[in-house]
Amino acid sequence: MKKLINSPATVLADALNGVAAAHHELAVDFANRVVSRGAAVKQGKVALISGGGSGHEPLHSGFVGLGMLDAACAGEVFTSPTPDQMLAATMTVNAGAGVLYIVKNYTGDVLNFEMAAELAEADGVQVKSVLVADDVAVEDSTWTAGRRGVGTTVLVEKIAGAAAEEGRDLDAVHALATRVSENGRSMGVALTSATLPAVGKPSFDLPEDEIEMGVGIHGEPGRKRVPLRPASEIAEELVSSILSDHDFSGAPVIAMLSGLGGTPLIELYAIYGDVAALLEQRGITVARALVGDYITSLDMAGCSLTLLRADEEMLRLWDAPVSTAALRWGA
Amino acid sequence: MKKLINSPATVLADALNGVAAAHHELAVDFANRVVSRGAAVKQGKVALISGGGSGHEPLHSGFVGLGMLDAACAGEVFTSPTPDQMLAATMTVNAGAGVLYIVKNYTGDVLNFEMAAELAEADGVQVKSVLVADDVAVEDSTWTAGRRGVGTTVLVEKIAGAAAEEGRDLDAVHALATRVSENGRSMGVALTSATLPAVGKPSFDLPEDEIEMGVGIHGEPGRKRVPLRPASEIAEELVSSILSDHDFSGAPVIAMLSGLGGTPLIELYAIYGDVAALLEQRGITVARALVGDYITSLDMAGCSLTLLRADEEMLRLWDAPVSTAALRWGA
Amino acid sequence: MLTLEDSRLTVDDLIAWLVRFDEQIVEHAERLTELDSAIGDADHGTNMARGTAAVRLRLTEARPDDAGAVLKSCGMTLVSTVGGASGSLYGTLFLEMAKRVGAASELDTTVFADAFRAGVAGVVARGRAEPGDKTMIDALQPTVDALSTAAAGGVPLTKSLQAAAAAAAAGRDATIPLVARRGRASYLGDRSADHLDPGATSAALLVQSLADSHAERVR
Amino acid sequence: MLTLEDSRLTVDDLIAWLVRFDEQIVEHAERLTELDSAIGDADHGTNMARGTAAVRLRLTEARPDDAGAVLKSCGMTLVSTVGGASGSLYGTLFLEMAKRVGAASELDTTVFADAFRAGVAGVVARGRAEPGDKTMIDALQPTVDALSTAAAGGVPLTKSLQAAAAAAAAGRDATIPLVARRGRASYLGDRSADHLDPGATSAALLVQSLADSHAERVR
Ligand SMILES: Nc1ncnc2c1ncn2[C@@H]1O[C@H](COP(=O)(O)OP(=O)(O)O)[C@@H](O)[C@H]1O
Ligand SMILES: Nc1ncnc2c1ncn2[C@@H]1O[C@H](COP(=O)(O)OP(=O)(O)O)[C@@H](O)[C@H]1O
Ligand SMILES: [Mg+2]
Ligand SMILES: [Mg+2]
Ligand SMILES: [Mg+2]
Ligand SMILES: [Mg+2]
Repeated sequence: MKKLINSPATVLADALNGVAAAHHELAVDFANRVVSRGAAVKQGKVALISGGGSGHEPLHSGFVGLGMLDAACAGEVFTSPTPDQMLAATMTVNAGAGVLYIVKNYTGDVLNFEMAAELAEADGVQVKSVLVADDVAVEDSTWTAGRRGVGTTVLVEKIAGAAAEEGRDLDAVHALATRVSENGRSMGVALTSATLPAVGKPSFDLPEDEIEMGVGIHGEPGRKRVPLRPASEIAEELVSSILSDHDFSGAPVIAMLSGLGGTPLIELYAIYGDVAALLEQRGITVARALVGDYITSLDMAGCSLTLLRADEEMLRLWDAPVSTAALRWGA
Repeated sequence: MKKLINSPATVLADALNGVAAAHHELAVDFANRVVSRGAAVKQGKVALISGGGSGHEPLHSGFVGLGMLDAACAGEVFTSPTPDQMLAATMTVNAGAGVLYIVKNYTGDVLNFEMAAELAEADGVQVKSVLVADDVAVEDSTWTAGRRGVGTTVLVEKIAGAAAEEGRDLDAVHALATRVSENGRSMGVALTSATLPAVGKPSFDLPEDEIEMGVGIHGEPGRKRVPLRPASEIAEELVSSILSDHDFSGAPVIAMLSGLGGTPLIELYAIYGDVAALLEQRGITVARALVGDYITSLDMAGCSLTLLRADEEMLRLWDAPVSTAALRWGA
Repeated sequence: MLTLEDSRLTVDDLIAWLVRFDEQIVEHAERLTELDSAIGDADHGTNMARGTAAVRLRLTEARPDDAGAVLKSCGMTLVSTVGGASGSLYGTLFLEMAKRVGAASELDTTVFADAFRAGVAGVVARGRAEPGDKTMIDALQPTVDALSTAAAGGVPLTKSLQAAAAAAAAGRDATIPLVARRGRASYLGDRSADHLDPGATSAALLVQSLADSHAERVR
Repeated sequence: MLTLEDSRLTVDDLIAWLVRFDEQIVEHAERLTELDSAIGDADHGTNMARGTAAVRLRLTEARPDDAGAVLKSCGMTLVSTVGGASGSLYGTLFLEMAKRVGAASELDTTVFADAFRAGVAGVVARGRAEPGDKTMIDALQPTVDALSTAAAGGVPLTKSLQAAAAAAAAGRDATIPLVARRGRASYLGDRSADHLDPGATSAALLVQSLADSHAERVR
């Protein structure tokens, strides 16, 4: 395993050090592994907190700042953070108007955020949670843990963050976040496996001529393993899987094509060209697009596509100023 | 070779397609492989053009926009663009106040930009060039091609871009760009080799337990091959190589820690923490920091560190609004 | 070593259990992670080892005064150090047990069986898994049943715990053919079959650790 | 095949040369890229192949009227399609040759030797490399010298070109021990020694292509 780390045991602490060193505008609570805005909380603003296992950077700490999250809790690599971390974050950023937890749908995240909400409410803080479960690669069923939460999380954080910044109340921000979550869909493809620092070898074997369609962001196996193929055919599979799952017609769409960590930008643009062409062919209007590393899976090569069926309000909030380490405009 | 591309022959065209699709605010001249600002040229503004081989994205097309470049010429992968491309870019963005070429010091880039300048001047356009040759891994000598141009290029593009936006004339922008270029130093380290699409296999063999210190961005071998080591020791080598080459004391420093394409953000932050600590130990003040993929080498794993000995004017221009695909703030 | 009475678990017995559990987790961490890499995200061993080491450290630094305090300290520590699904679930197991035993200084078979039942009920309430969903519940529920049967039959504690460990192991092995319906493995659908569940495996270690540590102490 | 007079290069001879050069580059592209991957950036074969294919296409689509036009078309095409160091340098070689021969329709040994000298002088002026710097100059300069000697000695063209090709090949081989002082290989310092220079290798192919294509045409 070749990584720019000091040791598997310290990778998270080391990365938080780097975040603190690079971004003086952020506050890093090393004991609780919470990254929050350095500026004083704005009284009366709904606070947004997200978090999850590490290894998906810039998610979530890269999205802390004006117009997006108030705090992010970093778990160990691919492991949900704990309720104490979430509670510490809650106490740090609560500004009296309640707190929204943005939770990716993994059992660990769900349970830990649930415990945190119970603890926070016992301490008199009003908490609501929005669950993101947008991965179309997974069958949706009430008999299972449901779908994984992936790329739509970034869009929820941005749009709900802008709404909170405008001064909307917890119910309104929660309702909007839920609407975004319900209208976003994602699907990923892996060309290689990720290697967890603590494991030291790839989580799964993927032969030189095969790819994993519908992979999760923790190296969870996908829908199927298929022979390596041109970007246009991969794009076709991603696009059609998403479009057959939700109606994206007649509305402005926000598209995000995220790298998984080990794939360079030139390839992301190469496949995005095909994605855009396919969407256009099917009469779908991409109103806003993001191409880059936004939700990753350590050093995995591959990408994920996220589409959000947006509306004018979401677009306006999307365009609102944001100033975070990984997403910045208008501010 | 596993890449999200359609074929080695089309990778550049495919990527340009994606850039055009994702960034409607940019204009893409597919025939000439020139990416320029979509907005009409601002008469009287000095125009900035850069370019180079592809495979280093977001360099250069990701830096086209308000406050930075006016146009970028994309060569084939790792191959300098040609004079016609540069001439086409020149004619597209020239606004009557002259054009600055920002050239990384590689023979191919230097010669092709030289030919372009001759052609442009024959057509009555005033051209000046600034050469970036900041890679301390390479011995500097007038008897060789000199040092490679790497990360400082990004800083020259940002700072000179802001100066041009302020309305300074070609001589002033050129003088400033030269000052930035002369005060920047970089050094890189590779954990793995890049794989060129047209070659299909890694450019060099790097055993599982060795790294290449001082590698170039085209997979040029570095200073030495050493055993894999913790991030802190790699940081020490990068920092001390740079500091022993130029005086960074007593001035504000702009630091950029760029991934090489195959290394995820969590690792970049992990090593940046060590870099920042080392700089602080040596009394060097990092006034601004960038951590992420800014100048890459296809899918190579590793990073490069760039330090610029700045001054108040450079910092002010650094902070000026910029709105490009890969660098965006204040606008 | 003292020969202790084989009818109740003292504070030291509970601590010995959790120390043994840590040893077992350390010994099997790589295997647990391997199991998790097949149908999960390759962190179960690392997660558990981080947690049990913290539990052990906490309990040996300052010995709690009563059984409830041991279990609560363990539960809180697991919740705040393990993370993931298993952290909140194992944490809940111990926190619910602690609630049930309160300030008792010793637990007899009946009280322990009852507390364990409450703990597992807490895990079910939190995780919403049923037996057969291919989770730790598949090892924990048989443990509850074995303990209750033993308590009702007046079986000595050592034997009760051995029966419980055997039941947990059988429950663990029975997860192999199952298709996961909870947790990360459920994303795999049918492909989750033919694999041992990592959480059921660590749960079997938990029960075996108690049976073994207690057997050693009364020997 | 016509038997042509062995004293001059016609427009068709020049075109045949460049077609042959393209064939040779295609055949050796992988090898050129391999050489470049050892001391450069692994693109010389790809670069040259892109360029010579374009030259061939352009020349066969519309046959230029005179020697200068052939050489100019070739030079412009190489400049605008090859990129990298070799694009501007090979481009310059042909553009400078074109300037020298102007609208001539045929080139005898002396004129060709003189034009080639001018071309190589252009390459030196642009690239600032000297013989011994481990570049294409190391194959091109011996070619100039061999052609001049042959022209002065009145050697028939075929033989002159064969002597030139042999000189280019020797110059190419002589790059092996050299330490590069120009181009990308210079970044390697001493480690550039013990490798054949890719540009010198393609330059030797250029001269060999002329010798061979001409020998075939007069045969
Ligand atoms: N809803 C649930 N109820 C009970 N046990 C569960 C549930 N979800 C997961 N588990 C258990 O947790 C184990 C995985 O734990 P771990 O790998 O540490 O957490 P994560 O799945 O968050 O990575 C599974 O093998 C399973 O036994
Ligand atoms: N300054 C120079 N003068 C003459 N030839 C040069 C010079 N620099 C490089 N070359 C030649 O160019 C060859 C490399 O060409 P190529 O790989 O196509 O371009 P690049 O080095 O830009 O990738 C070298 O092997 C060398 O022979
Ligand atoms: Mg996990
Ligand atoms: Mg090149
Ligand atoms: Mg797991
Ligand atoms: Mg080359």
